[in-house]
Amino acid sequence: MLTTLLLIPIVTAAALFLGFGNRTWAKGSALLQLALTLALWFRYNQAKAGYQFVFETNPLFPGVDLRYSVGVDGLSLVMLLLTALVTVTAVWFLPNLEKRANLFDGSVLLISAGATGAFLAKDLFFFYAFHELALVPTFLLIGLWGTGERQAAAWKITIYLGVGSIVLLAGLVDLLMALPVSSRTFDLQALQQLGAAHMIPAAAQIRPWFLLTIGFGILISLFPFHSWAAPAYASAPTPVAMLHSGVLKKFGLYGMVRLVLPFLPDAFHQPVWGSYTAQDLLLVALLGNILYVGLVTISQRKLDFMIGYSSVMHMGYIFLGLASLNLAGLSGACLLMFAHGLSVAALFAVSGTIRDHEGSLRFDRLGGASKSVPFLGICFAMAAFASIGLPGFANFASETMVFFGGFSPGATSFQKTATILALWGVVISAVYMLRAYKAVFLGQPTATSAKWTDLAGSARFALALLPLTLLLGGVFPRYFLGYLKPTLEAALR
Amino acid sequence: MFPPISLEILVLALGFILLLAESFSNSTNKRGLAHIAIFCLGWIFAISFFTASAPATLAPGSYWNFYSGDGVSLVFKRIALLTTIAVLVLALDYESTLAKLLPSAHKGAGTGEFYILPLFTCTGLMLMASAVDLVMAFAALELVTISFYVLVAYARRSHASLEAGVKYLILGALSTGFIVYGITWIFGLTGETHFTKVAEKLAHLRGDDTAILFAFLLVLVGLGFKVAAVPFQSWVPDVYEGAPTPVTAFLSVGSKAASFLLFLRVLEPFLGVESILPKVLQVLAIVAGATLIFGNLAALPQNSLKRLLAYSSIGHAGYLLTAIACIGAGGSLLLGVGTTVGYYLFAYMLMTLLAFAVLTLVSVNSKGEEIQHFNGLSKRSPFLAFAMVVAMSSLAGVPLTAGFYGKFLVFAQIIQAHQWGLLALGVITVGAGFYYYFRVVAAMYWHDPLETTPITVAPLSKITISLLIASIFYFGINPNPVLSALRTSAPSVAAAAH
Amino acid sequence: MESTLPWLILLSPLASASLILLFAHRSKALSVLLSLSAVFVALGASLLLVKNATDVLTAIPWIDLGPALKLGIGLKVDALTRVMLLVVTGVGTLVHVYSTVYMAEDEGKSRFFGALSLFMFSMLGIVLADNLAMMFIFWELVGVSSFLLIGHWFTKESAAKAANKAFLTNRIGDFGFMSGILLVWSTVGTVEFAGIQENLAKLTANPTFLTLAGLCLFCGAVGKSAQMPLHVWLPDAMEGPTPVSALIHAATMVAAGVYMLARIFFILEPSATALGVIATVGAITALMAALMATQQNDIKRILAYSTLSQLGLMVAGIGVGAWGASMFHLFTHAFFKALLFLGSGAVIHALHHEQDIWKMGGLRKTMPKTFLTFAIGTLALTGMPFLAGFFSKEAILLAAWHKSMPVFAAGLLTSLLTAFYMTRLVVVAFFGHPRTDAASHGHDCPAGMTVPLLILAVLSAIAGYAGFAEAIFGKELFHHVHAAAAVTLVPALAVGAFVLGTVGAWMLYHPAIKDPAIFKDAYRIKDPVRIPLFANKFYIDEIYSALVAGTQDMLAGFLGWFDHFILDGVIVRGICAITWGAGYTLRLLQFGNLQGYAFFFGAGVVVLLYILTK
Amino acid sequence: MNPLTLNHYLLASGLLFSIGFAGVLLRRNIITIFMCLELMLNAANLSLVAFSRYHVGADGLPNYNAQVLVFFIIAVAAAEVAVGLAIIVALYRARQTTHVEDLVSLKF
Repeated sequence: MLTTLLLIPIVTAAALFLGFGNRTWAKGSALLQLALTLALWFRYNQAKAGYQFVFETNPLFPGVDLRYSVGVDGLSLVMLLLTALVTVTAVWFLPNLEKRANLFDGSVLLISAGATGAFLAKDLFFFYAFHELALVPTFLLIGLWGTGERQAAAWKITIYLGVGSIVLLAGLVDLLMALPVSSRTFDLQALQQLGAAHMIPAAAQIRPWFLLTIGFGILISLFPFHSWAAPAYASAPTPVAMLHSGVLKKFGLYGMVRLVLPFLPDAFHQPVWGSYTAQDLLLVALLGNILYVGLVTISQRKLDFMIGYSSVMHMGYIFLGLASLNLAGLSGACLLMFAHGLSVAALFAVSGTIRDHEGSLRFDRLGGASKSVPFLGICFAMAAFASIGLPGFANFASETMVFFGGFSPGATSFQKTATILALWGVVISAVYMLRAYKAVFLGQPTATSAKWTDLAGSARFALALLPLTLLLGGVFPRYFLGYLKPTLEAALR
Repeated sequence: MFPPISLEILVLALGFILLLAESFSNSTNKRGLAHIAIFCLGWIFAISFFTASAPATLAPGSYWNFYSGDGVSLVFKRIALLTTIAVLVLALDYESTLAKLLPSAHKGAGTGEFYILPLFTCTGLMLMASAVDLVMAFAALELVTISFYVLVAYARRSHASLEAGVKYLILGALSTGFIVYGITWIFGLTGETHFTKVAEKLAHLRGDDTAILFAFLLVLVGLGFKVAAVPFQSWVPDVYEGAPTPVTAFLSVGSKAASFLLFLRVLEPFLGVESILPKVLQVLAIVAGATLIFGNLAALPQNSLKRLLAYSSIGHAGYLLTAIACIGAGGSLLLGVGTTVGYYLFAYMLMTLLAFAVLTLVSVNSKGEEIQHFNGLSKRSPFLAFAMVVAMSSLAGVPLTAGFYGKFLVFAQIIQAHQWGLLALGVITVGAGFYYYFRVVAAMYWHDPLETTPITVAPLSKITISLLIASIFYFGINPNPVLSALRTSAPSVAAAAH
Repeated sequence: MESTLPWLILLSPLASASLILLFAHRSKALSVLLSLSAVFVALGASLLLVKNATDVLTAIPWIDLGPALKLGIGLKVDALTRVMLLVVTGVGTLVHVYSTVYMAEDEGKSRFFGALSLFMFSMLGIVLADNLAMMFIFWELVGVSSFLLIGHWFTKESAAKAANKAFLTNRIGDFGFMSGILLVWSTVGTVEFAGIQENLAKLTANPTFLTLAGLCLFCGAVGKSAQMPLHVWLPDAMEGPTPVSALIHAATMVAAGVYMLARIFFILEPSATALGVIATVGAITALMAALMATQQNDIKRILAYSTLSQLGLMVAGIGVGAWGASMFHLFTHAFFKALLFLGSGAVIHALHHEQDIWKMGGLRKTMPKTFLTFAIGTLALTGMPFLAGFFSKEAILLAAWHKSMPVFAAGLLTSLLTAFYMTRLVVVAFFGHPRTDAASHGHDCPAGMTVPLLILAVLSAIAGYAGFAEAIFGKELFHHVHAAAAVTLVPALAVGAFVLGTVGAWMLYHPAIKDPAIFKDAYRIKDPVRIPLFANKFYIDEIYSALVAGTQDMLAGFLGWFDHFILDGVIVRGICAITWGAGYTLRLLQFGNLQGYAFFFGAGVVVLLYILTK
Repeated sequence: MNPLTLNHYLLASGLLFSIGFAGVLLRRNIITIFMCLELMLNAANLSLVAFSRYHVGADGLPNYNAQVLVFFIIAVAAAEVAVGLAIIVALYRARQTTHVEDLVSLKF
């Protein structure tokens, strides 16, 4: 069943590459993917933690337990839902190309497939492999159909992520090496149990911790490894920006939750510099994301860059949740992955549409769009308010959990200080988001913006899907937490 | 079940038969020869699965004690056979270009040997894979080298080809000199030529290590030349660029693979000597690091794809040497060094052959082997473009392609040996690799073609290319067949690893 | 029944809001209908609750992570809540009715009513919240609904600016609020008022911490109730439609801060420092705002500043410990301030959006009903004896008299100034003769607008009487109001201030508007008193914008440059360039000469030999 | 008394080897360079023979393995020369030169 979910986009992509089918096939596959994911979602048994719907082959690697094995638990299920939702919207925002449209559509589906595979994988190797597989189509799409300095951006993201994933690979191997030969395995579930059993002495945890954190950090654009993100998203074609910033980027965080937390819990408390622990180091880095990048975001003068940087900034909150090392913070982080994915995807969808109308996204060229395109205005407003943490949207619920997590009893004073500082980021993000909203949608309509045409037909539903899901998550976070809680508790044990 | 040696005999016989046929037949079209050769090699490849592995015995007077038909050698024989087949296919595509570069009255004349000589090379490669005696090793090595001299310089009208030939000739002979001298010293130290005996003797040798180190150095130099290790790599770019493309492919795959196996076998006795082990490993690490850096960084500014592949082959040699340099660290995460090298070479064969296959077709169809000749290939022939994407991704080490497992195993070795310096180099060079391999992808998809004539691919080549793509993906997901084949008796070097 | 009523109150506006957003946004009539019915339902339910005077507590979990974190959506109805419920739904209803007429021709009518319903929902949420987290949620939501309503005419640059300003200023306050919540939670382990009250000991154990927490929470009130120094957004908020100003920026939302302080008073009480700060902030706000009000010419702005100063008074009341009195003043103030705003709305409506009082005049004759109600409102505000304002203000002053003289003095001065500027407003706007032709044909507005005025006028008259108030407040709460022992001097002084202010203004301005010069060139303002410092609001806006530009924007600009040119440009690209350059140099070794290669060969041998044998 | 020890032979062969290598480095004519390479091979041969002479087995006979290898080397050298000269001739036909300085069209 899970394999089918994975095969849907791959097969469709293959068909498109071979020249069969057209845009409707892509849409069909996206919808099918969503339908299947929802089926999983409802058939999943929340009560018991651990993987379900597991499918495994024989070992592929003599002597080592490496096999194609897929399965879902609460966390991966949430991520899969995110993937499916964003994919649907992304497919509906595919640009109209006269030449080689199939190549475009297929590659987009491949990216989605890569994300799906990474979240499905119950095996460390495939978990890693699928993510990196998505690199190639991203490279092609950005360089071929991007805007602005697209080729430079494509190079930057590819090499940056390539290096990141090789560091990550080193970290993964180092992690395995830290284990006694007998218990070396690639099976995530087995690994998690080993982690719970504290197989690795605290002192030996710090090196793999660094390798993994840097590796994942690069993929998540953790400060100071963030400079690839904004330009790439700014110049990427809309669906790619949506999928990458919304879904693929979450892979790194997913990995942190899957591996680093359950596996190297003691590393966080290892002193790395004077009396400062690894956790403090991480906190400093994520404050870099929130405050430094936040201010950088304020200084942006173009909508796409602004959104790109903002998505980098919000990674900081997710890391804050991770760094809190407790259930509240972690649940917040995981829910925030979901929420941020949806909101940023919606923002990119709107900004992409505006780019198609206007050509430029410079704030001083735009204004008063709500007059001519009220629907876009509403969607943008909802997504923007969601991303700055307005109650009622999932982002707020998760950020609340993150902050409470950062302040929970047992938190170090350093951690509490960091949390308060991070709290100020909420003000920062409000500043840039409102400025952007005002610059684009409020004020006197410009000559051109008065002539724009609003979204119509099915695209409206595709776009509205995202903010509505966000509302659902904001009003009933318990519903999602029901899926997450058992898994995360297991991860923390 | 057939004895392993039967493979060599069959190929050799095939070679002679075709040679005779070629010289006595008066048809000007030699393509038939190639087709026959490919067909027969295919059968021989099939036979290779019905050969009983027969490791060399040291029983006094046993005739085959210089020849070991162990599992690993069998794998390498298959690599050799497949490479040869692929090279012949390439040669067929290349014919039109080659014919122009031959001083011949009518088209196709003089191309015959071009299809036949690879068979002899193949024999040499297979023998190298099995050689466990210095004499045998030397003979096989020279068989390969000399036939390559001819092949490299085959296009007699092309200055490049000739220049490459001469360079390869002189430097090859130079390395031969060093190898021979090294062998001399080994013999002088031990009075033996069989690796196992040499190992025993060396292990119990008392006195000054300098002589042993000297002997080791000489062999390292000689074989380092064959596997393109810095600082003995300098011939590679020029020769690769000058040689006819199929020959380049053959050089970079066949010769490298066999030489590496031989390298491992020769290395083993020296690893047995405790007193010099640290020094040996240190030198290996230095050479490996230098090779990594040189190969991968010098590839960055290349514009000629052929030359780029040359540098990249140096880079891959770097990864392999790195793995070898990490021998000695006890306890293997994933299989031994021998298996790592074996699998890496197998994957390397697949992706390099694929790359060269595409390169051949493109160069034949667009008068050049620069990267810019790949511009807009996705428009001219989506199939070839896709094939190239697969090849390049695999070379760059993208997961789910065969190349990735290779990199994975190498990094495993590095970390296991705690060679953090090499790890850093590895990370840098992989990053660089992403750049120069993806440049080709970028050219094919981002840019507009120089000429828009679509490229037609002959059915045989199409089949070969498709098979290569398929196997790259297959082994990228499930490396088990190769790995277990190698493991059945991984070269005792792997054993030396713990 | 009791447990469902609060939910009914809370959710009916939400229902109407979402229905309008989803379906009815095309048909104005339908939206109005939905919104009205929702607010009437809420009003009815609230009246029922007030009537039975029963306390209700009902909650559902929102986030539930077991022991790690539990946050609920809980509704708590007690005396305090009932007062606020009545104020919010009551004034809300009247404003809804008023708006149906006021916004009749507006193209964004359904959007307006949608937002209005959203506001009702959020405001009622604050009122009903049984825990800090939930209060914060709705705290933010009123913020956004006020953003939407201020920016209702979003094509007007100034409106959009004002909306952003309001939201951002509130965000800064909320930053403090959230920090306060976290501080409390981290010690007490719960955010429910009841829970905190039980474990108060944990907090009081550490006085400084307690003070810190209290002040952080107070920040929220500072933002929402527009206290110094975060008061700047309120006057600009007048860009919104007048009914909005009446409902949100006079009667209810801005009072939320005071309500919140009253709710958490038990946290503040143990810390004298916190109370002191609160009292000071309140007093300063009251005084400065009053001073600013004396020099404004825009009718709505005058009212806005007066709102500021009244809120300051209430906060000061909390500061001196008389939270009951403050609630009482909040209660009365809601009515007469709403009345004043709606009255000014009527004027503006009649004069086709003329807001400058100097361009009015003589409205006493042209719009008598409006004048009458407006006058009542004014007198109630300025503290005319036996009108609502008098009692409530006097209650606060009384408490201050006992607690701290400076606050009392400030309060007294404030009420004097209040009397002054309100009389000025009335005299200039309503007396004399029309000074512009717009003013000359002013007229009373249709019933839809005047009826609410009349109702509010009545309320403003009677709301102060003990009997009435007690009926609503209920005994125990009202007993707080007059906790302080009565001192005869205080009311005397209050009356004195009122008389002085009123008479002074009359003396100054009644002649002034007769001054022929004003007729000759009506547009040159002949204000007998001219104090630029007050007219320019102490230049605080200018200072702030300079501050923001100087710190945040400059820093952002610099970091943006740094990120792009140093971090990305120099470092990242630099590394790439170095690698590439290295490659370029290395490949120069392949210079093609055979013997050169042979030489490398030999050199390599020598080097390796050296390494091996050294 | 036997004036000649193994070391003398080794010295001689070492000299031969070095001379050959020096020739490769210094001479400009490819033919000459090729000759020097042959010289290096012969250096190996010399030492091999010497070694075989001094590695006397239990039966008192020299170790003939080395001499076998010598024959191999000679044979290989012959083949090398055959092919090598052919290539050089072809080069001369095409380029009218046998000087290494002229072979620099392939570089970088």
